[in-house]
Amino acid sequence: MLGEGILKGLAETAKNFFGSYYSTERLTTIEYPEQRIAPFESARVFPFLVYDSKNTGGSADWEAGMRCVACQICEKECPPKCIFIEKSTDKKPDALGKPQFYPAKFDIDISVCMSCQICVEVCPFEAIKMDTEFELSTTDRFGGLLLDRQQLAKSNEYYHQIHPAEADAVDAKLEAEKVKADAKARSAADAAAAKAAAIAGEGA
Amino acid sequence: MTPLASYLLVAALLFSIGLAGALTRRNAILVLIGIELMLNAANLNLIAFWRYGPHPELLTGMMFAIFSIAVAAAEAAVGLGLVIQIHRHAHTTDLNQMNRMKG
Amino acid sequence: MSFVFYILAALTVAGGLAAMLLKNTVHCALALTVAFAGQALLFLNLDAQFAGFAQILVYIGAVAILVVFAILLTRGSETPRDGVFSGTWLVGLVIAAGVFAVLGWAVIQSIPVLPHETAVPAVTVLQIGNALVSRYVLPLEIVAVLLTAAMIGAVIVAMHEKEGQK
Amino acid sequence: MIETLDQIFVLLRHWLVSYLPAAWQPLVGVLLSVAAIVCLFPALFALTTVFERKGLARIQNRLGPNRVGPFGLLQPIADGIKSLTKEDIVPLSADAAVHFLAPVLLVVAVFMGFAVLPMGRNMVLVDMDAGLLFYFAMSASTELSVFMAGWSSRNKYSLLGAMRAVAQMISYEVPLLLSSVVVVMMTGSLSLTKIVAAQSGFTWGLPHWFIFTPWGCAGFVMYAIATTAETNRSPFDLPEGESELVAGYHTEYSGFKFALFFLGEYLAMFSISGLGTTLFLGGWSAPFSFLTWVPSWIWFFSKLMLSIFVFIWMRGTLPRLRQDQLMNFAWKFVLPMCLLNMMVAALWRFMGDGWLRWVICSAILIGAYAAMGWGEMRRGRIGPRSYRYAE
Repeated sequence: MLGEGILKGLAETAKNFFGSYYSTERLTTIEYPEQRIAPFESARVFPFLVYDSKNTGGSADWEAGMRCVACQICEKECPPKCIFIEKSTDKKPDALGKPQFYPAKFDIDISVCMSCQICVEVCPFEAIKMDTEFELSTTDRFGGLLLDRQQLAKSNEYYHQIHPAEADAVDAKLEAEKVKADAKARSAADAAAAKAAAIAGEGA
Repeated sequence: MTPLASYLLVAALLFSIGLAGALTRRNAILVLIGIELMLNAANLNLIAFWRYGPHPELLTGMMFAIFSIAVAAAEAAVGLGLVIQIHRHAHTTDLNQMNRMKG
Repeated sequence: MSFVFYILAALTVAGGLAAMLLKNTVHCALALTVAFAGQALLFLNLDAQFAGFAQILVYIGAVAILVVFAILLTRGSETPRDGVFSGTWLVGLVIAAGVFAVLGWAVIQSIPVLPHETAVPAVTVLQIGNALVSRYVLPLEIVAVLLTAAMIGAVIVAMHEKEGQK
Repeated sequence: MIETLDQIFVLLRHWLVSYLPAAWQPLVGVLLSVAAIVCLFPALFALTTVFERKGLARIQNRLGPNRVGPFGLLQPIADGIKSLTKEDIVPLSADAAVHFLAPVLLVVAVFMGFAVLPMGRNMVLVDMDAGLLFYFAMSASTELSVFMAGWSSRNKYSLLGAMRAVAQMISYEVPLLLSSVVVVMMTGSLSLTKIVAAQSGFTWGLPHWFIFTPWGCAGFVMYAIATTAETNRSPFDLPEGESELVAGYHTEYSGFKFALFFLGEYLAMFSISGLGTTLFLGGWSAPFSFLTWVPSWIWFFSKLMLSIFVFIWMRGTLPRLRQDQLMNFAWKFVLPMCLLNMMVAALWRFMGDGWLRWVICSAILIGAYAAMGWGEMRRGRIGPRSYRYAE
């Protein structure tokens, strides 16, 4: 019959119209600033720098605990070239107690960053990770999103908060590396001691 | 109340304007517009005479005007159809250039 | 009352003049609608409601639109290079002026014998309708046939010829 | 008390006018009514825009505007301020005078139509003997302003949109008039107050509205189709089809002039719905005999808003037609049905009372409808669409 399809369509839209008032399944809109969805585990927005607060005795000294050693790999790999690093002239002991360079200056221009996560992939020190913070609006058009190392530095605990599983894996890896390094250092020390003893014995 | 003569003068003026347009314009459509104006002037006369006549309840002038409006609509439709057809044929609506009888 | 008449008459005549004098054809058509509207209002001023509304419906609603369509279909809105008036415009103007002079003279001469105003005729639409289907039924039928013929004729005249028939 | 409430606006006008000298009273009374219409319908337009947006959103399972004011009800005020403060751009090559006149004339012509609509008992601005003719004369003159808008913009999209709009309005004006003529045939009058009066009275608690007769029902359906096309509403909104014509004839309009076009479109919708209410739905009369105590103007406006709701509902449901489908539908389906409906109405008129005329008239209309639909479907002109590339 002519016009049947029109009636069917009208019935369907009427169902939607009335249904959206009581069925939350139909009305999937979330009114953003008031309501939020919990961030997903896999959310990645912009990079930040991780610092450990453990080896500084719990104090939140971001400068001392920073994992970054200013190797500048991320700066080289960054496709839009939004990272700027200036290497320090002196060395400081890192988490493993090894003297390392540290970034005297570490700037990321977030307005240029394209969230590709390559910097995270290439970092050998697990020092740069992706943040979930996306509400970055600022009134300063040029400098507002140019973050320096203090603004970028966030503690390992924060990292655990936003990406728990991944942070655990990273911690385990670092722990293993540390154990390995310790063992190596110990064996090296032992060997050195033995050698020293041998030399001493020989000398004696 | 305005005297009948004023209406007749306005109608005469409108008729002359239409006539002048129909005789002087080059565009065929504007010639048709002039003819429409002349028909309108006639309608105004008819209505004015109906209103001032001795027997307005007989509706003679009014009926004449209504039929004239209907005829004018038909005339416009056919006339403009002809103009469009001529334009399709000769690619012009300029009456001065439509001087050939050969197609 | 007379004041209203002068305004309406001026509107109508100005619309007519503009329709015949303007360069741009679409402007002419729009001026023509002003003339039609003025005329319709003059009809209302003459207590001819039905004729006035029919005038608006037919002329502004249909004829003006037809004219405008015809202008656009014939690319008439482009101003021609060699003027809008024909070479013999003076002759046309003289003839029109002569016609106006004769008509005006006739009207002015007949002022003494013209009928004067009468009471407002109480004409309802019902009366017009009754008259149309009783006293004027034959003209009505003829107009109906004429309109049908005109419609068919206009469609056939304006229709595209099929390529294969040529 | 109920009488007073029913006539409250009439009494208010009387009371306001009574302070003036007698010579001024008629003029000021008319001016007051005009002012009421000119204030009321734009306010209704403002409300309708927000309800339309919310309704469409609900149809699409969204929330709709809800930021400005409670439930987003102040949205039209924000929109109004925005369009008032926007820059009024006139294209360089546009015909400035015509470009300016088009929206003004459109709104004026649309407003004129309200003059003859009876919005309640004794609530009509001019009770004209040829009211319906006046209404159609005014609605016919809106076409020219649409053309003026499209042509004066000097933009091919505007011109195309205007030509489409004018062609569509001309084609659908024929069914619109023919579907209204049946009502005139039955009441024998062009006066809208008389048409409403002819539909007063109740049988078994049900009103004598024309929609409850076979010819009235068919006429109403035809009228609804024709009005949708006449006001360029979806699914007949191809004059302003955004996907192909940007926005049709008002592409080159901005700021307040655009708002005027918007206003004109909605006012046309109100007035033509009001006319449909008057012609087929009994105007201001109550739908049941036990509800006659409710003021008449409430009935008129609720019927008006109901038809606006149907307009919105259809907009949320139906996809846009193609130009050839539109024209075919007008000339090959709606027009023949309207002509048939006129004949059925004449048959009804001369068959006298009784159940026989109900059966015969309904059978003719339903039979013609079914036969026409069956024939068109068999020839494959209408029906489910097949897609060459999808699926």
